[in-house]
Amino acid sequence: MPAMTEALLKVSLNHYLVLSAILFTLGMLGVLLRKNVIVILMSIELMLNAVNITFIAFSRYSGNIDGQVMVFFVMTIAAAEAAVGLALAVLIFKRFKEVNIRYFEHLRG
Amino acid sequence: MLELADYTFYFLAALVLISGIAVITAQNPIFSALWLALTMIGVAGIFVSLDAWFVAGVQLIVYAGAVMVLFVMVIMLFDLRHEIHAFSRGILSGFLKLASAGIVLGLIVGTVYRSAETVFAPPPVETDKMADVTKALANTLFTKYIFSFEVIGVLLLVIAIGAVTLSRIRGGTHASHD
Amino acid sequence: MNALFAVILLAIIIITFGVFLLVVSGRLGPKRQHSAVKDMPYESGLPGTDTKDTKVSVKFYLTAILFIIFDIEIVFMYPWAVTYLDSVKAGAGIYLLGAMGVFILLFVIGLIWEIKSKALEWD
Amino acid sequence: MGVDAFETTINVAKMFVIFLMMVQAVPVLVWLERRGSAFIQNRFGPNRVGPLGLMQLLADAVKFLFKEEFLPKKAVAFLYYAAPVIALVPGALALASIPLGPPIEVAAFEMLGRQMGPYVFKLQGYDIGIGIVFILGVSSLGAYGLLMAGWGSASKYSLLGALRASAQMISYELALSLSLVGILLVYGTFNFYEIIAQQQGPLRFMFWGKENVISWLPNWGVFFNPVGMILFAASTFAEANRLPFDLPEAEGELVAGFHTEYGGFKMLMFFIGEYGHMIVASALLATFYFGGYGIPFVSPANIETFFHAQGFGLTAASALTALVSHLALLVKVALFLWVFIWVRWTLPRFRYDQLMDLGWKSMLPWALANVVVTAVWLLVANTK
Repeated sequence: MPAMTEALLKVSLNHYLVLSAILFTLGMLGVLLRKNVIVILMSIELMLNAVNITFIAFSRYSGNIDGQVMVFFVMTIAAAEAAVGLALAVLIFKRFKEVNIRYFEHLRG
Repeated sequence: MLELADYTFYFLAALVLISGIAVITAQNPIFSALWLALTMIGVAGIFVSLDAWFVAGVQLIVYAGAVMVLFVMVIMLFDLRHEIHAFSRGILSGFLKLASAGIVLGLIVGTVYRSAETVFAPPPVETDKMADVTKALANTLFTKYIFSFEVIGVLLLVIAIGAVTLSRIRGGTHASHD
Repeated sequence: MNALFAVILLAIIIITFGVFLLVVSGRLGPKRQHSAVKDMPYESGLPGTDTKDTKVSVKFYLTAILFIIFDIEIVFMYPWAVTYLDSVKAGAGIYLLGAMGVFILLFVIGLIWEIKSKALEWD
Repeated sequence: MGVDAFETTINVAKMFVIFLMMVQAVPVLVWLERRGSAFIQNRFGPNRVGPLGLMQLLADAVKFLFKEEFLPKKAVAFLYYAAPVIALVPGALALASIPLGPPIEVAAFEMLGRQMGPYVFKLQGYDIGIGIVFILGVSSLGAYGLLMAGWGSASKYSLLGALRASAQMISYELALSLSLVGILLVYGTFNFYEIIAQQQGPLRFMFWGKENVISWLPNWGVFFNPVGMILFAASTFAEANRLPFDLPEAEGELVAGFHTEYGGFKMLMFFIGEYGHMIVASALLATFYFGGYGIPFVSPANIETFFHAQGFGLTAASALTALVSHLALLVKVALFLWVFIWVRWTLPRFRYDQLMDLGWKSMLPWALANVVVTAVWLLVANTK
């Protein structure tokens, strides 16, 4: 194996960042393309996870623990968001028997 | 020279990406949820490969164990077996969405490769030092971020009350009468 | 050998073993014979009705939501618990106890509210 | 690569051994359960096949193997078949991270003309610094097996059983993880080895900054955190879906709960997962509250010195120490497993609302009070 390829394959910070970028884009595509509210919520979780990978990777490579604390907080917020989001989705389903995102515009008042 | 840790990373990255793609392409939401659970487990593995053991454990407990179970339960409750309009339609808007996602990806990856030097990992943490990482995490959490920590407590209280209240709402302007 | 690799290896071993058992028991058994009655899901011998009509109490998902919230609060106690004894010995115990005391107070308020609002009532 | 082939081989072999240990323990446990039940109810139980009926389970396994495949109509085949495999995973992964004995030291030796060692082999699958957090995380994945089975088999009983089971599991997981905070406060570490090491010798505790010793009691966690022990034990019954908390498969109401539509080896795999839960719970109970692999008043170092004095070499003495300590753990685990079986015929099943009330309104507040009391007590005890 040429030394060049091997240097590229050796895992470094960049690998984690690129992985996180791809995962984030996947989440973004999910939000844009899907119509089911629950799947959209899941795609948001995907994006948050991608960000968490970045946090942890930077925390590891710079030797600073703050990134891990931040991930802790992000997880908390994500779980809270999922709880409320699913409660809303259940409400939507009770009224319209479907969880399509377009029914969310009726959620006024 | 590639080591075991490198192969482990590639295995986990493949796991995360494949299951991530499956999340957004699965027609049936329950498969989406199960694939997402697998993604979460893979991400926990990625955290471990970065020596963040405790955060990985929390990822398993909170994400894979709690949040995804909630998702799966809700989907089962609804019996969302057959979904006709899984994806939004429209060729132009679909193209635009794909293109914007591609641009975002390209921008991030381009920035990563143009700006960052290739940084290799500092030596990994020994097993018996792992407790120290958790303790350092705790010390940072309870000194530097103590205010955020208490605010999280308030937030969780609000969520607990809010979610229960939301699930109680019935009727309203668009209530179906059946 | 690092622990992460070991965990993945064990998981692969278990899954391989499970799939192997499935395949073997599928091969060894007698040939599958279909009949309308046999393929029906078991419903105590009564004629089966469509599963779409299964009504499931919304309590289940309410329990799951409350579980998420309390679970996170408990997870926050874990790093606190490991570092507490060290801090007590270093003389900072009061501070940590106070920090977690406020958090636990919020936890208790939430729990009392859920009990009072009958969100945990199963009848 | 710098990785020793011999060491790697042993470490990989350890995985297989630990997994096989769990799978092997299940027939023995099933036999114990049936004979024990029969003993408690004053009847015979399986006693025909082999001595004491010990071969009964082998016969059952062979019978299971030759069962006809069955898949209900409308079932989601992938989920239906994946669920029993997933059910195997959490128990085995958790068991492999519990130390089963002190590490074995192997002195340097020569093999095939090459100098090998010295090595230290730990008597566990992998040493994870965060021990208990890993186990909690892995066992919280147990809900997926149930939910997949319940959904995948497209049967009402299965779905209801799975939802009940997972709601019960997550409710009691709160009490379970909260009750462990107390013992973590006392020991201040996640690492199993350190927890076990702190439980050796006679009971030693601090009070007003002064150390007190009670020489006739072992230094076990149960004396520091009795309420936590009771809560932990009770919630493991619910986690393992055992009586009096076996609502998910309440025969009178739900036929067999989430595995109504399963038969043959697939059902046996659910059984293995369930008994794996019990084994892990017993091992954790022993590790946290009853000194783990430690023998009361005797430290592993003492045992090793004793074997040295008998004329054994380093490797042999170390291995014998590990064996003796492992037997101590085994006795404790067997005792707790017997309690699991015993309780089954002592307490009647709860009603579902009683079960949820117990979990949320009694055990959770008690566990919380336990945490607060332990924290305050530690503060008072260590202040001069």
